[in-house]
Amino acid sequence: MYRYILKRLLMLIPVLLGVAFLIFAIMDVAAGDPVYSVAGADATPEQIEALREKMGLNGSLIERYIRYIGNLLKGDLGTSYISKLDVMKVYLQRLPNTLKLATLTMIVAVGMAIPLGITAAVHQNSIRDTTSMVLALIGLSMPNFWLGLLLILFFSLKLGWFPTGGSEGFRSIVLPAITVGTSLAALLTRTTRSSMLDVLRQDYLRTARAKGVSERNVIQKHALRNALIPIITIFGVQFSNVLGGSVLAETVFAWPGVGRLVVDAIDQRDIPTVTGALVMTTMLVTIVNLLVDLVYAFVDPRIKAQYTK
Amino acid sequence: MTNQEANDLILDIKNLKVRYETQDGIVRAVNGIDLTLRKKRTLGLVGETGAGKTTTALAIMRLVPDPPGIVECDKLEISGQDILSLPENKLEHVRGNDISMIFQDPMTALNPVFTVGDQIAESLEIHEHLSSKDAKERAGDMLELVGIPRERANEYPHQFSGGMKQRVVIAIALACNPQLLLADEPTTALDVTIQAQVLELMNELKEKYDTSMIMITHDLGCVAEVCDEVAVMYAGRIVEEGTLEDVFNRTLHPYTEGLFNSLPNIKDRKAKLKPIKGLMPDPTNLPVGCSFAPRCNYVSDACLKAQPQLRSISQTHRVACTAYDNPEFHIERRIL
Amino acid sequence: MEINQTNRNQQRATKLYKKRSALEDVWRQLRRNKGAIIGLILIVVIILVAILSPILLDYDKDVIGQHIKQRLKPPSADHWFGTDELGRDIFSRVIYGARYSLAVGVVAVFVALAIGITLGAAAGYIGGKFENVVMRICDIFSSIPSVLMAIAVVSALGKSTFNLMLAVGIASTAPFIRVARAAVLVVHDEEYVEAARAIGMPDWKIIWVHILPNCLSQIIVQATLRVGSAIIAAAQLSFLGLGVPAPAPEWGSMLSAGRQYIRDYSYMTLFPGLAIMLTVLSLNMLGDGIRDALDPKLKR
Amino acid sequence: MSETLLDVRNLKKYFKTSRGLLHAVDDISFSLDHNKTLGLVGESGCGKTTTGRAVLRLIEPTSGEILFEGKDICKLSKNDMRKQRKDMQIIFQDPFSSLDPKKTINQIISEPISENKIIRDKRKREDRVLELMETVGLAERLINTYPHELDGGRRQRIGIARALAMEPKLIVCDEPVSALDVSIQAQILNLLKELQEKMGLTYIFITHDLSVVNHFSDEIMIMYLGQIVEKAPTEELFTNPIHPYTKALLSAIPVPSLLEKRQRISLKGEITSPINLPNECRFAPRCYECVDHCRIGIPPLLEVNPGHFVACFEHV
Repeated sequence: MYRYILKRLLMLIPVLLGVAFLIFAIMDVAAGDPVYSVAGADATPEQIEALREKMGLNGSLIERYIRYIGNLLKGDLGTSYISKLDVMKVYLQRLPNTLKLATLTMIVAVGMAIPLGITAAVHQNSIRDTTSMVLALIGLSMPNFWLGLLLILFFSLKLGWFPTGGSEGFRSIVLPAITVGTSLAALLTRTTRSSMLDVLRQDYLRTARAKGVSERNVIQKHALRNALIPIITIFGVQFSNVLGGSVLAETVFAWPGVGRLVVDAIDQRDIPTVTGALVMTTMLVTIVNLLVDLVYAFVDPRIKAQYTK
Repeated sequence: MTNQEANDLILDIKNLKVRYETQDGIVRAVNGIDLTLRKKRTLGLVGETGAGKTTTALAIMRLVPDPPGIVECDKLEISGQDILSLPENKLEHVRGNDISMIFQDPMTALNPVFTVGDQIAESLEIHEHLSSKDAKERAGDMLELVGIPRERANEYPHQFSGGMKQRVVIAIALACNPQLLLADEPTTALDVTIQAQVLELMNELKEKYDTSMIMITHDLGCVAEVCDEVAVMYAGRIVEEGTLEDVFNRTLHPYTEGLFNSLPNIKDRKAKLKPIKGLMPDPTNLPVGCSFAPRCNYVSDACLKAQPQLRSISQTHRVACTAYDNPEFHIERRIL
Repeated sequence: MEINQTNRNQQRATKLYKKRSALEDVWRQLRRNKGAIIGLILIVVIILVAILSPILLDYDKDVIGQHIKQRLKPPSADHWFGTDELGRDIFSRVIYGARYSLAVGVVAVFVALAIGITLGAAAGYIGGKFENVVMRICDIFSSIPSVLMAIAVVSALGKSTFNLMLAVGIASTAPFIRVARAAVLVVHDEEYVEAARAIGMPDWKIIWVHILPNCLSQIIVQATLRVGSAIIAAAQLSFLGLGVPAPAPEWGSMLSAGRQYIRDYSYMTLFPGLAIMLTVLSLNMLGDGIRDALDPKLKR
Repeated sequence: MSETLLDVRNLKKYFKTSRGLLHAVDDISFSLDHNKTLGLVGESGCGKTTTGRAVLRLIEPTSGEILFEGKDICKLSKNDMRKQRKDMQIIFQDPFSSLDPKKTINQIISEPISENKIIRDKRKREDRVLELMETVGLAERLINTYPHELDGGRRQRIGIARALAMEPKLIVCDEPVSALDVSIQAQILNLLKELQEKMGLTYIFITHDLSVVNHFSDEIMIMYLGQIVEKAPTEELFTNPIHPYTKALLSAIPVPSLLEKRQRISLKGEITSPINLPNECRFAPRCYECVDHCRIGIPPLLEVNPGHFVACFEHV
């Protein structure tokens, strides 16, 4: 097992390098040549060259990329064009807010979706099933930022229960979390239901019933553990989507997280900040994906056996 | 029937009917069958795909999925205990304890995420209220009984071959020493030599535990080896039943004859096979008369009009065929 | 039987016995599904509206023409959805906006589909190193959150409707690669593919004649559902100010504008959002319906 | 007429797996005359299916020669091989997965004809399809139905018609009846037999069911873990089996009759893994007659009676 984890960690390296290169290349196109805008209109060619060197913009794309990775390994993401602050510092300052939002969202979404999905599957075609499926469909079809606006409209402006934005206290996180979590909960409910329906058809449940296992245990013990396997596999992708969704929620609710950082930086064409934030976030996603894969291996002995061989 | 015989009665079914109400119509899987089975006896339930064999077994376990399955029955008793009127929680005490079932496909019959030891121990915990440690111990005993070293109790199903899995399934079924064992094509999915091993094992254990058994199969060879009595099913009805000798040596029903004639004769390799013509009837649209009439070589007008009832030919031998209205009638098959 | 024999010369057997196509089967299943039918009707109406809107409305006058005197009027008989901060009729703008959302959604998915199926099907059929490389690239793309990916692409290429389509398309390519590869892998092992090889059919033709038609249904379902998420993604970018440039009536940018007036003129945020939701909802209902109709396992 | 149609020499097929080399087919040689049937018998995992596929080059053999009418088909270019295929066809086990669900019966049966440009005219092609359908006993009205609308027996008939469409000389039948019900099984077996007589076909009949192969084949080849353990004319094999594995297989056949109670030889254990095999008789771990010298190497296939070959140290 340890060898497998080590192997997976090693396999992570080319993916991370690829991700970093992709983002770096895209942002390089986006940047154009920022030296002119920083140097001002009346700079001499010599001044511009000196500035280019100082900003680390000399050399080919590959050279700059290698330099960037070298700095990254030292924990240096460069300096913001606008605020002149250390990008890594700013990122780490914003990250806890985003993680707080993402974690709460995922916990609530999973806590709601799995019981709902199971009930819907067990009572297939009942009123409960239809209701949860219609709700899930609506949740899935609603753009999250619009949902955020509606939530502000009702719960902040009309009812005054929650603040319209900011990050003070628990009450300010509730609406952003619902905004990000609704589509996730909807998707998870649907996945749980279809996975459970699939498991409910399996022969081994018939074996369990023939053994005299009570219906409750057939569902909770025998079926659930098998149904969870495909749900875990989509978890990694969903974490990525939650981080994506929080970009919008953070904009709507002025939540000072990584998403806001990126959007503001793009507005200001602050390339080092955008590149740094994207690279770091993607690395986070990749590592979470690895963790999910490992959990997956522990839940499903068949996968575990493949790995330990 | 004497009192002694009545006490010996393990299974008593009267007029069992099962239908599945689906989008595409009502599938009439079982259409009024009676079955009785005495202690220590083994009944072979023979028929082809769609004859209603598995549904019959599921109905005995009260495991026909509802919806879409609807079960109607006049009487369903296991050792004199009425199973029909039992509520679900009482049924759980019967399943795995008084009646057990072995399923056709060992590849899918075991839960992939639990160890085989846990899966055997589970029924012991439920029915004999053993602690999990004692149950584990007994599960190990059961594994040894079916010829698997007890050390393998901590392994998962995917680590076992097909034959080994079927042994595990048998261990689960026999763990609580049931009075009646329903075996649904237990060897069909296995290789010939493994098939022989498993049949042998089942015969051995049946003797040892005085278990009565219903062996569901399409393989007449298997029946010859394991069963005392035989019931031949076609389109949800029993068309012929009797002792093993009755059905094999004094065959009465044209369908049974057709089954025998379809098999290659190992003694005479040049003999031409005489298959039954045509196909099984559509279970959503069964003919009014005898379901076998369209494929039967002896068909007459009377066969198309009414459903033939089972009639006794001897004390043990019964057949459902209108042709026997004529006392002269006999089928071609003769056993030397 | 005799009739058939005599008719042989006048009527070909293939004509004589009508074929019941697989499409008819799907349609029969679909018709039973209420949700799918509602979705289908809704999406047809929305598509018709999108096509007809330039005929019904004068773009310069009704859609982007400013009428400052009429600004910020709540819904009424004259302006069903009210007017915005520049006095433009929100109803007309929402109607016209369907063009943008549908176009972006469809084109983006088409981009993703074209790249995804080619790469995915090739990876599944060829296997080996090629498959490995494609799947690793796929890993790289899917570890970047798709909203961030689209943001990066738009900021690199500049704000325009076309770049928006491209950005959303690129960001949703990876799932198509996976779906196409998985579908091909399943079909690849089927015996009828082997049978086709046994009669001497070349590989490219096997993919075209046997493998793709059998994966098609799954791909259609994916595409339908993905158009919905592409529409949402496009609206998100526009909301962030990275999508279709003003003054075009894109639903996302209308919401972005309405946001500043949310306290007093909430109808401005209500209707464009409702339009997005209805469009996506109808696509999802249709996609679900097609999936259920194609998947015999879910049949009761 | 007894000229050799197929001559297989030292055929090997190894698969690379993560745990080592899998010896699916390990150095087998046999030949087959025109209009004869060779039964290929063994348990799952013995390599019989791989042999069938390799003979048709649907799987590329690792090494060996496959002489079809004296020509080594392994040496043919991809293009020439495609042309060669019309002489050698296959019927599959699973009548469900072997037919493309999106194609009508007409399309399925006419595909080999149009693909190999045998009949170019569409009308004539359709007549040929109808003719083939009649040959295999499919009603004309089914011409535009899809496979899923039909039962297993009829589907298997379509598979047979497809194989016959190019008038092949050799057909590999890979367990063609094991997925079917007994009464339908007999229908298909009779059909295959009739076709052989009528069209002079040569069959390789792959099965696990000895009673079927007894009825059907002229010669039987028993395989175990990728190798031939015994090969003999059918009569000879059934009356005078020599290899312990053959004896066990024969005794394990369930016979639907009460007239004879046979002594059953029961084998211990199960087929061992075909990966990283030790250099000993492959059957030794399960053999009830195994002695020390069975472990010294792989026994060669030797002729004990005319036409009767056995690979066993003890009995040769």
